[in-house]
Amino acid sequence: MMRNVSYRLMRKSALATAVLVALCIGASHAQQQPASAPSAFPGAQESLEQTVKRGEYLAQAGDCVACHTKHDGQPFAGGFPMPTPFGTLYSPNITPDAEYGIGKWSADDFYHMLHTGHRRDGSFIYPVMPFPAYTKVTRADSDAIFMYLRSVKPIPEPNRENGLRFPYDNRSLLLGWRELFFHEGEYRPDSKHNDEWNRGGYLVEGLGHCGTCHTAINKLGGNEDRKAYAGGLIPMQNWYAPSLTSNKEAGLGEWSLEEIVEFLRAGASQRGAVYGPMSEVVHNSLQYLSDADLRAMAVYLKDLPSRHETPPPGMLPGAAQLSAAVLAHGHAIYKAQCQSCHLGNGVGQPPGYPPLANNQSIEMQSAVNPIRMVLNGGYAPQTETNPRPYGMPPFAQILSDADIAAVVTYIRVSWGNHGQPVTTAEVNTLRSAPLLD
Amino acid sequence: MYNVRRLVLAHFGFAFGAFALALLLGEWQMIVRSPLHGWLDNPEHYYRSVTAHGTVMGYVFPTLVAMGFGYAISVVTLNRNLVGLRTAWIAFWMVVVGTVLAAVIVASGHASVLYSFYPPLVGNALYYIGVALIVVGSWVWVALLTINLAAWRKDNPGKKVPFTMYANVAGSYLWGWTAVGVVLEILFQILPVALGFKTTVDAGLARVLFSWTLHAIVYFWLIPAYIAYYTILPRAIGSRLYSDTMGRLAFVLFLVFAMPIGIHHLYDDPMVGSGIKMMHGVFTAMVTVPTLLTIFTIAASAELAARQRGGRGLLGWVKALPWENPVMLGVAFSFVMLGFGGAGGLINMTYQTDSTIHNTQWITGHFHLIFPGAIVIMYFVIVYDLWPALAGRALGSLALVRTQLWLWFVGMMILTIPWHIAGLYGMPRRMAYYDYTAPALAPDAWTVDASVLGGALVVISGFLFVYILLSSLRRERIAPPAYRFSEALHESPVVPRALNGFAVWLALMFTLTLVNYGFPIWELRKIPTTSVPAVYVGGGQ
Amino acid sequence: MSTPAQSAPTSAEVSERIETRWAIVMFALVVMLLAIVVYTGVHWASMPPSRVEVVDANTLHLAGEFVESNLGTGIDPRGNVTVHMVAEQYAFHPHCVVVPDGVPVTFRATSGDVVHGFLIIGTNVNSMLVPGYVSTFITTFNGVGERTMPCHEFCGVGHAAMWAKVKVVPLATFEEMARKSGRLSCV
Amino acid sequence: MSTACPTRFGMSLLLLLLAPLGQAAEPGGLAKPGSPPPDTMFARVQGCSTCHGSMGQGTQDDYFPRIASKPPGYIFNQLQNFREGRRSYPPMNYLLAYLNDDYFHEIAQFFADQRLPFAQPERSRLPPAVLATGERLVREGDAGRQVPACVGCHGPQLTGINPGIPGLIGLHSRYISAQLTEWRAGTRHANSPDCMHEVAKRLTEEQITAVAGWLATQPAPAVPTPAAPGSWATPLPCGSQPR
Amino acid sequence: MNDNLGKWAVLAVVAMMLVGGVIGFVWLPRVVYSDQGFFAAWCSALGVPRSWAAFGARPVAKISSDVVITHELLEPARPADVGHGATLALRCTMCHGPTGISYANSPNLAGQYAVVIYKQLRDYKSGMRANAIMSEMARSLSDTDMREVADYYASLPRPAGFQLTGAAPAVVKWGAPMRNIAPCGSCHGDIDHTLASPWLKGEPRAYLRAELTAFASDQRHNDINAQMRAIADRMTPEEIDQAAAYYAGEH
Repeated sequence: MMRNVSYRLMRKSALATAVLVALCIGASHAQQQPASAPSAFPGAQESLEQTVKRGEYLAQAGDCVACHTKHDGQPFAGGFPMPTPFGTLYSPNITPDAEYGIGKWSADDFYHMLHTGHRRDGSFIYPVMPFPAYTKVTRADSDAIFMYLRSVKPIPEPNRENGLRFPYDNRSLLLGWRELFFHEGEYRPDSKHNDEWNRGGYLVEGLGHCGTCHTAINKLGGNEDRKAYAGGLIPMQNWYAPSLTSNKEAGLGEWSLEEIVEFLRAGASQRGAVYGPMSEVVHNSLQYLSDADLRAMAVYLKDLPSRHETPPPGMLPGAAQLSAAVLAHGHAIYKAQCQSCHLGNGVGQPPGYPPLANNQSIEMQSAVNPIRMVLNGGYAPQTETNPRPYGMPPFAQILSDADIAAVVTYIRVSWGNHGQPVTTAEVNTLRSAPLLD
Repeated sequence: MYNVRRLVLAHFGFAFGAFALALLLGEWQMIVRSPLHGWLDNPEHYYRSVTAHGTVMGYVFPTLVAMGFGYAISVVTLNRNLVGLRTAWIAFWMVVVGTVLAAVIVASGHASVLYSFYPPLVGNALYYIGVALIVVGSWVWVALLTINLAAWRKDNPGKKVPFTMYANVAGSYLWGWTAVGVVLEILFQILPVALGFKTTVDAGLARVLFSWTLHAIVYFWLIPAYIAYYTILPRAIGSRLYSDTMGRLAFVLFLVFAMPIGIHHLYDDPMVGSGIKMMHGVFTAMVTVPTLLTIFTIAASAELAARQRGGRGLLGWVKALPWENPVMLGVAFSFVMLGFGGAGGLINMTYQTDSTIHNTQWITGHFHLIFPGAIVIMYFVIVYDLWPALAGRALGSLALVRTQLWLWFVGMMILTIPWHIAGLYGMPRRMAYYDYTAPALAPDAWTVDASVLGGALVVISGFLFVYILLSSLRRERIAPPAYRFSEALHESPVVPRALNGFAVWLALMFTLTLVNYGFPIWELRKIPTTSVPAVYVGGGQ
Repeated sequence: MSTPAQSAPTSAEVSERIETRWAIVMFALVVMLLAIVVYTGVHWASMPPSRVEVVDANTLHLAGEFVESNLGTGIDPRGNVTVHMVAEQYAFHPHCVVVPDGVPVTFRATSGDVVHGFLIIGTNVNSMLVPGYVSTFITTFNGVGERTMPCHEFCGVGHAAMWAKVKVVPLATFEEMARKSGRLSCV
Repeated sequence: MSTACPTRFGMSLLLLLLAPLGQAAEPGGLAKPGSPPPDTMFARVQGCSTCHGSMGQGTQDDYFPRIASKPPGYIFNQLQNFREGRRSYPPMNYLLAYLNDDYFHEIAQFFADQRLPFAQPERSRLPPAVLATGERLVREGDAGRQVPACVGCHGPQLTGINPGIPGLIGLHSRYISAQLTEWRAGTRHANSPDCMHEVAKRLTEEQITAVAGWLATQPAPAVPTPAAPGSWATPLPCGSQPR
Repeated sequence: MNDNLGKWAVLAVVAMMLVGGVIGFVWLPRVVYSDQGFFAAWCSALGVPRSWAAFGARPVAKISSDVVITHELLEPARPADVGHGATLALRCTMCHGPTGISYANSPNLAGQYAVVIYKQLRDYKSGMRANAIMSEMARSLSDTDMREVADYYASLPRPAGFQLTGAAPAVVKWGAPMRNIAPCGSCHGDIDHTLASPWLKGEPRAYLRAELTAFASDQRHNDINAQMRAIADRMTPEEIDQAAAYYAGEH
């Protein structure tokens, strides 16, 4: 029955959509809904095909497929395991299957879920679903994404029970979490900035849900606004999401707009290549975004206020470890293993072999990423603009903790890099970090 | 009762509270291992229960009764307030805390090692710490009695120490020294492992140390009962203690001989030499002496009473005894059970005969006849006798009291005699379940059923006891009568010096311990290979 | 027995006399007990396992007389029938032993972990098995048949399931079996 | 406090040591990006080098397989299997996660085209009898257990056949037995019909040891490259090899 | 009775000691240790350890495992072990799964006791336990490698949310006393756990059945003092299957 409703909806023209938007504005979000909202975004007047197309585009921007598809599974059929400190969750099936998917959903249901983080039965959604970001999505975009999801192949794939430990298996406990970390409400353009900036903000804060990783996640599993985009360690995955603020040392302060756009679109740039979880984001999501949108995101990111993310002096690993012997050792390893690609002075051969000198990934306070790059290697994601990516081999099986600590330390302090030395212990713990999330 | 009324009440209250719970566990154990009940889905629960039952009945209950009774004796016989009342309360709370600690750990299944510990099995450290606390608390009691006696001596130079107090202090010294063995075992063998400083235990040495405590502890349990024989019965039946000197002798002989005989529990163990075993055997034979002395003295003073009441004939006087008097009844039951138990004991102490029943259900039968049988029934008598003075209330119907004692006696007999028989069939003790369907074992089945019945009677009796005391509290207050113990028939102003002090006997006690335990302990300590990895229990949780 | 006291001194004497008699009876009892022990000790040479022998409980399986292939019944160099057993939570190895009827059998047993008990129902074989020590016990079985052999000391939560069997066979049969293989067991 | 001294000492050493390096880099300290890397497949597959050798010739490691001059179809299938999780080896699954088939074809072709001398075969510790069993299985199979001879598919020279059936030369016994065990357990899959699964299921533990042991001792034939498609008929249908 | 009582008592006790001593250390030893000289017999009576000549060491036909299980066998895992273990364990992932949870009916190793894994690796290497792939894999592992792999797997979380289904079968909760079969749970974790006994919950049914059968048939014999062989060969095929199914959660 719901199906019919939504099909009728689909048959209706954009006008109907607009009316519907208006309705639900009246319904709930009058005060939040900026007057200029519809006009600020594309798609006020479009055909069903266009809506679905736009929905697909937005779904890519939101990278829905990443979590709602398991490795050997059908797109959007769910079942993807998401390990958390509280237990493992499994993403649900969001294909239009009537029994297990969203076949019985209405556009309202979908928007309500995206916007308020409630399941259709009214219970709370676990915040592994980035609804604190998706709540910013406009009704129009939500509907478009819904239309698109309704258009994909329905898969009768049953949803898997979450494996959460007591007491986390009780959804109502999320109330506290929501009070602390969830602020419901669509994105509200900032009149002090132009449309491009606001479009970027809408994508970064909303569908892009960049903050989910790039804002430190605290013990309670929430992002704190005061640390927004200042970077943080991604729990379980053990990769460090670098700062995106305009901070000079750690953030994007020194990046040009072009470099950022190129990095997001191609996955490799003069500044460095993407790796770890970001490969997935570029591969499934960012590479499909329009130049305009990527540029808008870049503009917004460049403008993020610095959170002066320099670690308090006390926190620095003791420079005492930085002995000449270690550096000599590191230098030797570098010559044997790294130099052929990254060159003696660490300038690399970008975009294929990224530079190591003056590279935040190398210098940043957390040494997790450089260590893991050496341990696990990695290929940049294959994208339209980078169809034959270069790759770095894993060294875990041929280099000892001491070797890796030495060479990473060497890289972090050479060629004007001012990173901190790393310890063999750090290297060692990262050996057991999971390779596949 | 001077300044110890509430103290003694507290001791008895907690003691019998714990006792009642442990009683239920005991009966539950009987039921689950009997043919009347299917096999336990988790056998661990059975051993958990056995551990709790044994810990409470072996360490907590008798210790508290002896302590409470001891304080009462001190103030009554020395006729003065207890010195160090506050300390006494601290000691009491140490025992309580220790008990609760141990109980919680055992209940949570982290120390199902039975109250005899059985290293290299090792449970949670807190259990052993709890037990150690109990012992330490009781040591404070030992010290307090000494102090009070000394204080009295100071004020009454050269006077004869009242018989009851003498026996009382003798008992406390016996415990003070005999507890050392188990404390050594806990401190130097088990705790270091339980706390993880060490991972190996010498099971042989541990067993020797435990045997140091294991037998004499029974005499510690026994002493209050014996005191009651000597000093409550004669008064209660309107007689007098037959011979002061004999009585004192009996107690000091316990002091001397109770200790150096523990290894008769290890006759069948491979780590003690036969010569040592023989020495312990010899002294085990000696320890029958004080018991026989007691039987004689008590029988004599009973006869005395009977004949004064017109009893005639060689044994006819027995009929003339005041059987309606619960004390009389209790003592009689106690003697009967002591008699059976003692007879069984002779079999255990002779190591050729021991080997047919060692560690079988027979042993369970034996010590249940002695302790819960002969001894605990006297604890009842003691409490009944002290109650008016303690609670300021008269007891309710004596008929009820007698019923309780009868139930206890009959229950105990039905409980323990079949156990002895099962033992002769070769039924091992401490089995969570037992395959009665096996042709070889089927004949044993009835014995366990019978014991379940006996156990039930015992439980009823135990709760009846509690009920009698509690119900008396609803009666109107009476002025607590001045409590007194019986005096000797021939109240000579002096006794042999040796029997007015403890020096000689303590000296003998230490020497004999040294002679009988010194070598085995020293020898076993220096063998390295016999330390084996601890087996930690409670991994199931 | 005595008539109750009329006047203290006489009664005191009386009681003292009685007490002395009684004392004599008592000591007679004690001496008798000892006599039994000594007599059986000397004339049946029946003593509990009293040779203290130590062994490393951790390495029983590596070498020495308790290594796996030595467990079971065998004829030792002197021609004595010897049974070697290891007790471990919660089983005896071997869990079924063959012994001949009517001739002395020496049991050599020890524990690989905790304290176990070693009892052959209906015989005087009864010994503790303490890890680190070897228990030796000599006995003679009278009458063929099967005897049960429980562990009679609490050895952990599996204790109740720790039972073994002893199969007593006629001497001839036993010798026949022994000729076939070195170590016997009815496993 | 006590660490202050060594710290300062360490720092000064560091400066001393960095001085030359600093010159090696830009005087300003900030190095300007270098020129792009060579636009070759060789440069692109260096991600494989630490385990399979810079050109797939294999390494000293006692486990990782040589991939040079294996049939391109075979290599492609494996790349795909790893990406799709049909084969589980985290480092491989991780490296290939975000690469696409068109690129896999290029990579496969690159390694297939490499012609490099084979390393010395390993010396087996297995008793000759076992090796003999292994050889028999390879050459004749085991009719009793319906195990076809390896040579039936992998070729008389064990060089494999284009495009889908790999050669069995130059592999470590550990690698071979691991793969056979996986085939048998069904943790390694191939396009159905999954013939290796069928075969491995019929092998006993001992046979796996024997085959792996013997194969690992075999030197490369004169012509170590896979035979042309259709050089011989495979005894049973395999999804990875068009018949 | 008089004031000499003390003296008399002491004398009496000394006398008893002498009697006991003479009987225990002189008389009885002459009988019981007739095979020994006077002083030797005296020492025996005292309990000085000595070995009974007749029962010397015998030739060792075969041993089950050369591992000696003690608590010191594996110190608590140092982080370094876990890390190196993780890298070494990469090649175990094909059968034992990337997170130590097998999809191949190989045992799950996630959260298994380190001692257990270490002992099996040692036995594979020494050939006491045979397996086509494991023998190969363990061959080149050094003792340190084995400890590290063991520590790594021990550090992984056990399968999340795994539940045993149904009531435990008799053999798991009671064993079979008259066949000297102890309850599986008394060593393997349901009721209690003993050193070096593997944790069985969630292990694949096929694996458990296969191993029990192998023990029963003596194909597998690396269990110290035949502990598992003795039990397995007394278990009926049904019991073996029930136990396997139960621990696999398929009961």
